[in-house]
Amino acid sequence: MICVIVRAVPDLVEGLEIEERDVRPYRYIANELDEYAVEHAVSLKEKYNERVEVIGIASEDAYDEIDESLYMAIAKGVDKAYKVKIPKTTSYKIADALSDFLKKFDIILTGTLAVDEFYGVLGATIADKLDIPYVGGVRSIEIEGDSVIVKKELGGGAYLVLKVKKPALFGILSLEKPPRYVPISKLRSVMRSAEIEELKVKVEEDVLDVRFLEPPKPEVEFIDGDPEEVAEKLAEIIRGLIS
Amino acid sequence: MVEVLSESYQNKFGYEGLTRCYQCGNCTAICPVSDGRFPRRLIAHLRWGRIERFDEVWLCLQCKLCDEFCPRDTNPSLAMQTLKRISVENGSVPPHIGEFLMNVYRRRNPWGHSRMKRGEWMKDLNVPTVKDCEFDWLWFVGCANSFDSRVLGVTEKIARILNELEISYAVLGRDEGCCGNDVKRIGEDGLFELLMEENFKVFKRYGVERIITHSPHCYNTFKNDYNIEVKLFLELLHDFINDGSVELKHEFKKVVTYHDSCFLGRYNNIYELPREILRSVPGLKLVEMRSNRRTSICCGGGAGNIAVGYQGKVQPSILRVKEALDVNADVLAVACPFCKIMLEEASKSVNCNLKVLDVVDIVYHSMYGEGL
Amino acid sequence: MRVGVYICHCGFNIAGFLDIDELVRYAESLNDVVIVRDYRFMCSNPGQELIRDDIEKLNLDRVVVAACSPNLHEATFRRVLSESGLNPFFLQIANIREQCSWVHSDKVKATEKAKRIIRSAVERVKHHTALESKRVNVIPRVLVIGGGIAGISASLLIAEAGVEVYLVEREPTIGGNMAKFDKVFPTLDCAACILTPKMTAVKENPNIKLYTNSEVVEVRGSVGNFKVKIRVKPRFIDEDACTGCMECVDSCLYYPTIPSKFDEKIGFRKPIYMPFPQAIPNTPIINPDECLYFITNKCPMYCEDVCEADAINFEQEERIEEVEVGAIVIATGYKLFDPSEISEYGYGRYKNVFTALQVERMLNSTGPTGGRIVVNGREPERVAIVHCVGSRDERYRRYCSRVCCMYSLKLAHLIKERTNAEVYNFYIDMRAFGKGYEEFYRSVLEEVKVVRGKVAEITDIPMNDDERREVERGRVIVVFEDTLLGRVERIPFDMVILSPAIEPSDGTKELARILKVSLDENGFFREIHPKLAPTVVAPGIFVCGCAQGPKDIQDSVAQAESAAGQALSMINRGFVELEPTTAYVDEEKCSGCGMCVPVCPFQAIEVVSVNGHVRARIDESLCMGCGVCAASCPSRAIRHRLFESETIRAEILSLL
Amino acid sequence: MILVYAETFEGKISDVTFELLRKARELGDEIWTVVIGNAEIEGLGASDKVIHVEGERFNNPALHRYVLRKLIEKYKPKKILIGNTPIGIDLALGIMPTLVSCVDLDSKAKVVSYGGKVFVEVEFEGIYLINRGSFEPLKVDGEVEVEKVSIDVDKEIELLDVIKPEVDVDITKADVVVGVGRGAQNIVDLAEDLAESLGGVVGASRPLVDQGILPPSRQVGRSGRTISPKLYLALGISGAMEHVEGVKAKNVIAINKDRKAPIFRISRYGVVGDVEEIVPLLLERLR
Repeated sequence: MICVIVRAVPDLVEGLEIEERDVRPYRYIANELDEYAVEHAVSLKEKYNERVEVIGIASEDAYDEIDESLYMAIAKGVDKAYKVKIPKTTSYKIADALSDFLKKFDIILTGTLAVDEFYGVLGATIADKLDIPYVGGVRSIEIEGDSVIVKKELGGGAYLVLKVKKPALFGILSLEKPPRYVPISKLRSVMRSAEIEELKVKVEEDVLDVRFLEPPKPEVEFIDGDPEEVAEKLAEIIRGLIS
Repeated sequence: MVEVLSESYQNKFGYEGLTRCYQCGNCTAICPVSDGRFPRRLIAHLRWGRIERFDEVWLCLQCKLCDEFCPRDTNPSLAMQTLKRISVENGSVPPHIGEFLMNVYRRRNPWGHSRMKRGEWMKDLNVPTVKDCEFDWLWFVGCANSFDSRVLGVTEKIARILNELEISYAVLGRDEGCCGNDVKRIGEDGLFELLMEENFKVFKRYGVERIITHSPHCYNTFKNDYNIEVKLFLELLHDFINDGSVELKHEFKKVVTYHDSCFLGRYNNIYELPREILRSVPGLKLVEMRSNRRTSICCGGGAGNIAVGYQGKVQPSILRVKEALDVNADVLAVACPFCKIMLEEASKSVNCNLKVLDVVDIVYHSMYGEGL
Repeated sequence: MRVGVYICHCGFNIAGFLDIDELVRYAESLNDVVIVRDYRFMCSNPGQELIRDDIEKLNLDRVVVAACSPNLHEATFRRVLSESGLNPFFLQIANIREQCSWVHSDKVKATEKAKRIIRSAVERVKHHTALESKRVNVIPRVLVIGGGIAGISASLLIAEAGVEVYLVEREPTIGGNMAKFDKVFPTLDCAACILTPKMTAVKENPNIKLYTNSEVVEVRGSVGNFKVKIRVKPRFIDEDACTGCMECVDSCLYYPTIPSKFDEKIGFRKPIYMPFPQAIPNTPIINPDECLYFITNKCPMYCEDVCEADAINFEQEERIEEVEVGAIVIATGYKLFDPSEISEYGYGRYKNVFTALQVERMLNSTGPTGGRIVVNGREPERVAIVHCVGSRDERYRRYCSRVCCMYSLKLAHLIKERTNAEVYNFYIDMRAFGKGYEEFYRSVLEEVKVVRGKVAEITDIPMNDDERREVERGRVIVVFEDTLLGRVERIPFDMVILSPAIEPSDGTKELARILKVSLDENGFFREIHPKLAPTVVAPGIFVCGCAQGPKDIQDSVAQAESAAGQALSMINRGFVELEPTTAYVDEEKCSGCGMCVPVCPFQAIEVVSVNGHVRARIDESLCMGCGVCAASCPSRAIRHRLFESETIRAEILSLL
Repeated sequence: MILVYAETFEGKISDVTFELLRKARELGDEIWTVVIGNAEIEGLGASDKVIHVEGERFNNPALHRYVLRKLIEKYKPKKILIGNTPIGIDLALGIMPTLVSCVDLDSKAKVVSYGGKVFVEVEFEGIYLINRGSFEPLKVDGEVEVEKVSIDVDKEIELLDVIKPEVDVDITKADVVVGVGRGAQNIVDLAEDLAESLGGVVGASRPLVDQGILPPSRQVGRSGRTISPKLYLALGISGAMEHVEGVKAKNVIAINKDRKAPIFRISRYGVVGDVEEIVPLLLERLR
């Protein structure tokens, strides 16, 4: 049985308001890598006839907005969707709270990282909590008996091929082919008929002492002079940047 | 792999032209992006209910040129739309189309820009919004005109002209959605309905009864799918030029050729309006390209291809630019933001001095002697 | 009243769908019905015998046959009644086939409908009164309109039977389009060699009165008795005096710069001209719109000077001749669809795009090029022949023009014969259906390239620069998909020949109006029955050749002779029987208002004085029973036999 | 004590390790560098001690997190510095807090988050996953004490294969990309030379690909590839949105005739001038 963890994260396209102690998103959206994980899970279902469940994690503000993504997952073929409301907290507390629920799955997938995640890595943390193997940066998954064969990206076009004994948790980084498209009519009919079960789990609050800042805006620095001079300066800069 | 369509599929999608097709190949021969047998063979397959290569259908730009040449009223473009609908229903759309659809679904524009930023273009322009005034006309700006840097200039000029003419209008700003024209051409009817419902809700909320728009894409769907009163900005401009409210004072001494947008031309039979406007610009010499009016070729931006550019081997935009060069035009005039985006890009690719301008750019120049 | 109802199974056509037993039971329950019978084929002899027996034994005085459309067997059953001593008009046909069993999908509902149809027929027939048919004598002369191969064939056959023929031709010569051809398929006979003897025979036959340069302008009357007005336009040369020496044409100072219609505008002529050397009548003609004498009045008139026969007569005027005939044969032929309508084919824009007829003229030894194929002064190296130009095309002409495949192949063969060109034929479907056609097609396949695919575009603009070099100097590029290979190609040609659709000749609509006959959806004359009466348009009016629809020469001739035969048959019998179902005037009620006069399409009504009162009078020999007058009469004074108000009322009430 | 994780690939220590050592040195504490698996221990002179966990089995980077966990339990370091790389990311642990996308750590750690839209300052002690390029590398040759440690890991993760990058140019993985646009279409050869001298590859804007000057695999942008090199040298590219969206380079240097060209908006350095003039001169100097 496979479980996918989908987190609601700030929709970065729509922008954020940065306050010193808080970041206020205008909208939430499912973490893109988590959606990739759904895609992998559905492929596994199609290929190996595995049951797939998905659990959505969302804060109070995003609690309704996560629904769409869960319905989308159902429309893609996921068998069952749950969701959990979480307070302001960290990956560690979430992992504590969910480990009980996740025990029964033998493959757990989630995005390698979430866009707003900087304190802890949820997948890795849960794996450690459950004491099962963890591999992040995964691009492809195959099931072979009681093991799973994954391809892990190393960057630069290099990959590791790993054989991992189930149960295990994988952080997904990419897809081999683009995600399937869910026709909106199908999505809407799923929204009318399917149900999302609310999971009653107590997640502890955990507030970090952090300051949020605007990133510095790089200003372009024009290099002036005659071509010879420009070339000279440029060469120097380039050497500096690539060394 | 042959996919067999059940009869119910064919019935469900209600495409009736098939039995008329006698496989003459006119559609294929005239299609600027055909690979040699598209779309004729697909129609033959569709007729049998067995499709060999479904993905071929995404070559189609829904430009309707084949319909114009079809001797049997088969409407191949409608057949392609039907096949696309089947593909969408099966969830098998090519990545670039999937991206387009998801962008429209999530962000209500083809490029996935922030919905919040839809009104950003009007920052310093004194454009009234539906929330702060009474208005006769809703100016539906459209996605391209709201977001794409290559046509934002046109949007600004339209705003200035509307203001100067004291038209009672307003825009929706952040509340504006996507009209869904190209979503419909792709065959994503579910999404189209969603957009239409949403737009109607917004129109109702602000008491919108009549729409002006510059984009032929919006114009087409409002007119033919929404059945709401809609006027092209160019129609307005044409009227004002005729009654003297708009004075075209400044000469534009250029050889101009006009590129017909599919959605103005073949979809709505508007061929002469932009030409008449251009002819009224002093100094301007209008010449016609080899394919013009009903036989005009597409810019390659229709049916969802505007988001990432046309993915076929043949770029119709480049063919079009070459046609314009063949008649020694200085300026390729367009009346559609999509055409402008695609053709400007193509003129860069061909590496020529052909300037791609919107009719609005030219009129604005002739009114104020600036803006080019 | 004693009504017999006869329900026909028509094999499975009716019985396979309607519940016959139910219908029988129902009919039996109707008032005044004394007998109901059903039978497999009521129109067969045993079926007819059933009715005859019953009339005799059961003393029936009204009969209802529930079967097919009255168009098919009303006459049959009327004869049955009349043979049994009953007035034939005591019959009513209940159409439960075309109007019921063939057109519905719900058997139960259809049976219910059939019941109503039968009931209304029964109610109606009870109101029928006895009517007597009238006879009209047939004038033993025939009008043939159109002097092409069809008109010529019809005229000759009739004239040879000793019957007088008026042959009216709009052009200055007879011969029609066939006279323009070089050779004909599939035999490759020389067209002139087989046509001109017939043309001469027309000229020489004393029974044929030939009107060329003339038009039919009015036709009154009806079958057996038509009064026809013919406008004879002046030729300005006396046909009887002229010897056909052509001195006048040679002497005319005008240069031959006027595009010749006969040469399809690729040849040129003077204002005085003979369309072609073997023209009949063999007399030149002067076009007053072009002749200097008429335009400026300052012409030295060399033509008059050189004419030894003194045939030139500038004083000739248009005249109207009236003739009376018993039958009319329409043979007005066809013209070619104008391919310049299809702008993407560039006809009229490109000098090397021609129509098939233009090429016929080029190939003809009497044509403008003396039989040589030349384009821009050179023999073409590559020639395209495009089939189906405008034919089978929803945008232009929907129908198949039937002869294009064959004449296109013929042209391909002739071009191969005369030049070294490479010839391509572009077709959609190759239709070689006639006797000897397939063999001809096969032989042509050996010499030309045949491509399946409709030409999409003909252009002189090359796709890219490489092509531009190749096609320079006056070539045009044909764009098409070879649908058998699934490949789009662009081939440059020196000459493109379009094979345009055949369409009704100019003035067909006007003639139909004059004759009060109808045209089909494509503008050709509509025959009474496409299978069983293909040459009959209306009583006494026959059609043949391409006026009825596109066809080749052999079919045109066959049809012409069929039309001639029909006309002769009528004349031979000497009379026609008229339907008594005409309109008549109740003089008591008529106010003489005259409303009915203009509405009658047959000019059968006039207002006359009867005993000092103004009254409408209907000439029943002219009345075709259309009923328009009855409907228009404000005082309901005009009534219609068999369609009396009471009859119709009874029929309608029984349906409600 | 600060633990620095030395990332290795095929027995060689990766560059990012030396960047971490620079920072570790600055922090002034004792530095232990951990090398796991068979590797050539080289250039680690900046550390006080090298812990080398040997074993054929540990050539599998996927097991390193379990080794590291045991080392933490054993040595209890205050800080652990790890490169934020595809291998490093797996080393985030449940037993010790991890800070991801860290770019600096002094009194407070600085983190780039929210897709680069927000900087976060946090007081932190634990595992730092530090972005590449945050610090100058510090590679010191010389003797260093190596302590071999043997550790047992019970997790069953088996390395089946290592797939090496294909020879074909992959612009998404290159550290340096020289982008050519319409303004540079006549000097594509020079751009190739320039890229070669910088150890990079040539990418292109859409018009050049459309013209067939370069294959589609080289296209940068929305309809092409997204690249994230250290340096993107944009030659004659105006910077249409289509293109710019595919550029996630850390540093962009643009050469363009038009001072208003949008490419300068994402550039760190800009040159207003003719590429055909400047590129040959630049190439001379870089060779």
